[in-house]
Amino acid sequence: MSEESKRTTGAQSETRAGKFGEYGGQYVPEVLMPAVEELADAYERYVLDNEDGFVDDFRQRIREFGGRPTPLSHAENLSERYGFDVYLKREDLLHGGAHKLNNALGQVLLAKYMGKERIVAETGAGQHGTATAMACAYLDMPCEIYMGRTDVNRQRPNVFRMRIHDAEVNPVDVGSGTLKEAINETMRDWATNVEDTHYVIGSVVGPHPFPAMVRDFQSVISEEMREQSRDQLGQLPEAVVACAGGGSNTMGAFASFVGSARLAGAPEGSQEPAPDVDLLAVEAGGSSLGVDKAEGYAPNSASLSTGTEGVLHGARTKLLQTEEGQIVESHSVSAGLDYAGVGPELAYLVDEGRVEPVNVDDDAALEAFHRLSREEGIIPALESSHAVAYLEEYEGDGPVVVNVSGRGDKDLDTVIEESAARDIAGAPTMEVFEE
Amino acid sequence: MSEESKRTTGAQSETRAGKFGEYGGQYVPEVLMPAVEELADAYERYVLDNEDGFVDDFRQRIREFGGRPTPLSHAENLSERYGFDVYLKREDLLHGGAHKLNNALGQVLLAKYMGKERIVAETGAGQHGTATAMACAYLDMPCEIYMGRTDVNRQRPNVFRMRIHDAEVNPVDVGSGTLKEAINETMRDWATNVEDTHYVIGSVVGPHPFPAMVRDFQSVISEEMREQSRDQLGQLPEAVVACAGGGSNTMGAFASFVGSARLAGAPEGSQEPAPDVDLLAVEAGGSSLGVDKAEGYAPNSASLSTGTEGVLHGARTKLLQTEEGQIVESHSVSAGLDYAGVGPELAYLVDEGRVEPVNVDDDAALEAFHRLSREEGIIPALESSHAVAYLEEYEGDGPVVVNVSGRGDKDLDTVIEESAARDIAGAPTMEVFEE
Amino acid sequence: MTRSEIRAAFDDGPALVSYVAAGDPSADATKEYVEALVDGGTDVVELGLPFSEPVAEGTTIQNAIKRALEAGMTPEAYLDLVRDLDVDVPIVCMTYYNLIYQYGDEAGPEEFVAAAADAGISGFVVPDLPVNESEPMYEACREHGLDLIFIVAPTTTPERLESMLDRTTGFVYVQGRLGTTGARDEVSENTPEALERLQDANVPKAVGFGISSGEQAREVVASGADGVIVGSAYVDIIADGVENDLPTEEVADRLEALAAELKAGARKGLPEPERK
Amino acid sequence: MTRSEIRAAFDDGPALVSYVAAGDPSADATKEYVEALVDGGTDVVELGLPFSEPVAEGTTIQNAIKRALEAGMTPEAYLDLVRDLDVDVPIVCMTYYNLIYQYGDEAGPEEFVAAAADAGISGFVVPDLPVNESEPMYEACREHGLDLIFIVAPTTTPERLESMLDRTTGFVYVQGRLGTTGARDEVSENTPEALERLQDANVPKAVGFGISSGEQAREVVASGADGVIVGSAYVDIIADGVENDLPTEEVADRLEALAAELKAGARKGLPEPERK
Ligand SMILES: Cc1ncc(COP(=O)(O)O)c(C=O)c1O
Ligand SMILES: Cc1ncc(COP(=O)(O)O)c(C=O)c1O
Repeated sequence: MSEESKRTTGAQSETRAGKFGEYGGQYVPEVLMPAVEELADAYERYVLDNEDGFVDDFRQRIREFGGRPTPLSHAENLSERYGFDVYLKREDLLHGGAHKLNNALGQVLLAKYMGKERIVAETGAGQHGTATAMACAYLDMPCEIYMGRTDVNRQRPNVFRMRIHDAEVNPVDVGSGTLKEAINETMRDWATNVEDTHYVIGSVVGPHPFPAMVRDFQSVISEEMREQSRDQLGQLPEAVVACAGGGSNTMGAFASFVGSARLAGAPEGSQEPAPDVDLLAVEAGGSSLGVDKAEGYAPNSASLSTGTEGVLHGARTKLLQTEEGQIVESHSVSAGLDYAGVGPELAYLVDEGRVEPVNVDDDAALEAFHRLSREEGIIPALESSHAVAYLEEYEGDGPVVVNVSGRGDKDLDTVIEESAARDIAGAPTMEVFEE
Repeated sequence: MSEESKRTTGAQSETRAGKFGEYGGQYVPEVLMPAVEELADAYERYVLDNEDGFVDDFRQRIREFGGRPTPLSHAENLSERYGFDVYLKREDLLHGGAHKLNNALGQVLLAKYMGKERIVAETGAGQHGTATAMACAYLDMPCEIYMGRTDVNRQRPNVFRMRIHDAEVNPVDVGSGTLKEAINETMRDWATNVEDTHYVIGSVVGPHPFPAMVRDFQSVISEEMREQSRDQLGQLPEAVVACAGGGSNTMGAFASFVGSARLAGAPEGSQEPAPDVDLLAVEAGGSSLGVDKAEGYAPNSASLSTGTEGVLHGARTKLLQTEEGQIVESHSVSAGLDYAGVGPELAYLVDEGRVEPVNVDDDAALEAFHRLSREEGIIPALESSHAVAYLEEYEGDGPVVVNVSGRGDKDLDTVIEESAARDIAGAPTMEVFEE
Repeated sequence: MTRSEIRAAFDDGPALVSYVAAGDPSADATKEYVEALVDGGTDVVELGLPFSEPVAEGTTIQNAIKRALEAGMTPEAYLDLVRDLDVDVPIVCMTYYNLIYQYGDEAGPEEFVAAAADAGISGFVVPDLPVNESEPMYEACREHGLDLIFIVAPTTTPERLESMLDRTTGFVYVQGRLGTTGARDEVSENTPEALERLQDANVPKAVGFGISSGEQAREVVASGADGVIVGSAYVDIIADGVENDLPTEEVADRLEALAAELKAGARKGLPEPERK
Repeated sequence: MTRSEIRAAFDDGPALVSYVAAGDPSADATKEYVEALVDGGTDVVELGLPFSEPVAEGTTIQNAIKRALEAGMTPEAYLDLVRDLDVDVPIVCMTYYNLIYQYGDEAGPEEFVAAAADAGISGFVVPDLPVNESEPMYEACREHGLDLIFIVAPTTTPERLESMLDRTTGFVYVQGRLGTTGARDEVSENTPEALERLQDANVPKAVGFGISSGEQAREVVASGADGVIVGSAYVDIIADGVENDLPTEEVADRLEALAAELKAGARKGLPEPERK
């Protein structure tokens, strides 16, 4: 592609509107383009410029309904284990049990401001679907969630939750019946109902303005991290560690340090770049790295570490794909990280050297799940367990802030089963049931 | 019993140390009395007088680990429905998903200050056991939880959570294998290991100082309610509504308004009696009121409304019992309310007319579960659903604060099953699974 | 009987205090069992009135209580049973406070204590009524001439001990170990120590919690006890009878034999010169 | 062929643009099907290169793509198939941008466009490449003399329409309705309106999305279209063949017959005097 002139838009990584270097863009069917443009316009007006007090409204609701700020907890036992101070950013305490609500509430509220009358969203493990259903119930918006048939069957509690919040759940029967297919199907619904419908995408992926907008809604995480670090640590952390699936908790945890957060109303200085803070994006190493090109299968979801540039779901980014460009099935023990793409801004920040991509495998994540539960009394989501696991390899002096993007109640069955099958160190026995 | 002179100890309802009028006391085996006295002493020194900065430590930990303050959310859609303002105190957002951690963390921390080396606790539905296991993992204390065999089998996810936090779970095989038996068995363990062990009781029940101490740890709820009411409502609420099982979330929500909260370090004025605020304790009406004396069975758990005075689990209080004094099996669709006793202070406050006991039945609670989930995007615990249900009957002008004592994720299976069996209005279909 | 009778039961060398739960597995059986225990040498009968929440009991007695409740034992039936007993040793009622408190028309211990006295009960052991809460019960017992027997635990502080001894008549129930009732194979190491701190008390001291054999009874008496209290070891025999559907008589014989063994053991615990 | 050839295909009365997915259910079958479609009167072949994430397609074509991928269709095999086709109508490659972008050693559209031109492709339809992102693709097409065909949607704004028409050669793909591809029973009410706003464009206008019968083709042409684009209706026939294991020839015959019906219908849509 021809060299493009880099224009600064105020954000550090958005080199021109909708682009992060060569990443990003708006690769969607024409039928959606006007909606995407309308949304980009609404994003600028409401989210960046606080038109009609939108951001004030969002900030108040995410505080009073969502429970922000989430605490920054000192992990005393882990700190002792590692010899450096570990702090946990507690997105597991956000309403719904994960960082997902920051984005879902932001987008559903924005859709209301835009006069939309219906919400659609995709979901994989069900976390984003649940958060969206929750926000829609709260804001009184009709809501339909697409979810692969396989996921519907293996994530029943989240399906229950969505239904209990009165969202329609539409099982997607094609393909492997997981996240990728759900996204495709939601795009199709949006293309059909684009005039009155807003598509609440679940991570910093998709066409512009989604990656920037989702980042901004999630940037409340790092905005708080900075303030809390100042108050509790007396300094900025040496490093921030977050898991990366699509990358929304990741960008949420990094944005203020990168200097790319643009949500209106941030405390002074909190959106200035903080180049001394190391930013570590922990991907799912699955069972091993690389892509089986012949089989079109990747036993991991490490698109930042091992993916190649390509176009998927509306944006140019790093992808797990065959040499020909077919998207492969990714794999991780953690459903929420199991995605072949990643947010374009992260891809850019990795190329620029600002974010370091690392990964831990399934077993290490399971061990970390048990370690945090046992030593700190916090059951992390399997996604977040990847970030926690990376502490075992971290070599700095701290303090380190780990983003605990969600709670692991949803993962209990999987963890118990997988821990037994893999003989994971530190997993408790469950013989209490043997009677 | 002979009339006793009422001595004021600073609290409004504690008429002499350990007594609320004629309720309360210390009806425990002699082997436990020294421990109970030691605890009463520690309670006065640490909790009331902040010795060694205990309360500062507690307050910091419940904030940074637990996620306090929990928000007070304006329920816009319910307010519209009822024509008065409804606010929800969001204990569902506390770490662990219920108010239980306030108490568990307080007691485990106190045990540490007291030099105890081992924690035991009973649990029914598993909420208190989970909170205790969590607090023990965090504070690095060995922990054993007693749980009836029936409850172990029907509350598997909570058993998993306790085990994941590295607590031992001891199934109790006697009797009906539920909460009552678990309490009895924990008392026995305590009686055996009383020298190095602290028993973390799960509600405002048991011998003095438990009712007062648990109330004080939970009083952070009403302390915050008062501050948040001032900031968000500009006034105190007309009424505070909370469900009552043992009554810990209830006393937590009422204590500051009663004027009986005594936790050190409260903001000025926040422990002064506020006699204008109506306090409504919503009990589980089950399927109908009353006690089947012949069968020794109560189809409800409405001990405040319908119970009679007696002695159970260390305290004199209101009980569901036969005329002879045998404790009956209570019943509620909500496991956490399913207890034949209630905290002695509540019994006293009801007799004094300060707290009004009301009740709603199983069906009304299930309907409220769906209503709050659908209209406000918050899935309440079935226990809390009782408090929410009472809004349908409330006749004042508001504003009303409802204590949402916990989240309902744990209740999804029960609610779906029961809603289908009873044909509950407003319950969603689950046909998404029918393929 | 009067309270002096409980105390008097200790006059004649080391006393055997034997517990069974009333109504386990039926009132009729209990009558036979109690009589057998007395035949075996029991000096004081401790007859349990079953309460639904027996927090001070171990599994053995919990199960006994469950059987008794299922068989329909009630406070009224209990009093009938007591009236019906054909024994000439004092009978102590062991139960939990709520049953005492609820009995009759008015809340409080007064009515049950009166009824119990009338039926022939000589005293009470109420495990969940520590001395601090015992005032009304103590008064009622005094009024009706009954002993209120307190349990002294290994954890009991000197101050508590003093206030208990102030109110003690009949005998002192020395809890031999931490925890709950239940038969054990060995006598607690702490028994001598527990007895030692009671040496100035001028009431008989009986040790319970875990004693199940003549040898243990001997040891306990050798340590200075004036009596041994045995419960779970009998209840094990009754449970075995229920499980194997044994005739009441056979069970009664075994109970009598055990009582005799215990009584003999207790006697052996006395220093030679004192044995009778 | 050159781009004028796509446009030229519209010169001769209303054009029939026929889509099938390459490799569904095999490359050999596709060859026969394409030839049958041309025999039936197809003026432009739109040959789908299957991509794993076909977001613009309805269920019918999604399933076709799945069959083609499972049968091993790849970009190389696609180009071989194109080279192999024995038809004298222009062939348009319909695919998603990532396959174009990945082809060859260097990222970017250049290499695939060159290879496609070499194999005999005359133009591209890339549903996920809106005009805003089309610069590099447009340049590559221009360099190799290929048409880049844009889709005009019902939602397309006047400004967007203008920038599309600026780059349009070959024909304009008029999306007849919101949503994705898929055969429908009725022509969208919005078709006349959609065509009206294109009346000043000096390129042919072909309408697609939902057309499945001669009658619908007539209606569309009567509304002012210069051509009709049909895909799912053919794919339904192919799917039926796969399901019922029909011989390739029989399927080909049915495709030819449908093409003929569509073509005849399209002609009937012309005002009488213009019919040939
Ligand atoms: C708790 C949690 N963390 C992380 C993720 C990964 O998403 P993202 O990388 O967009 O934060 C998910 C997705 O479901 C999640 O549920
Ligand atoms: C969420 C919740 N609310 C209420 C209760 C009832 O307990 P309490 O009355 O002590 O608050 C429980 C008990 O498990 C509970 O889990």
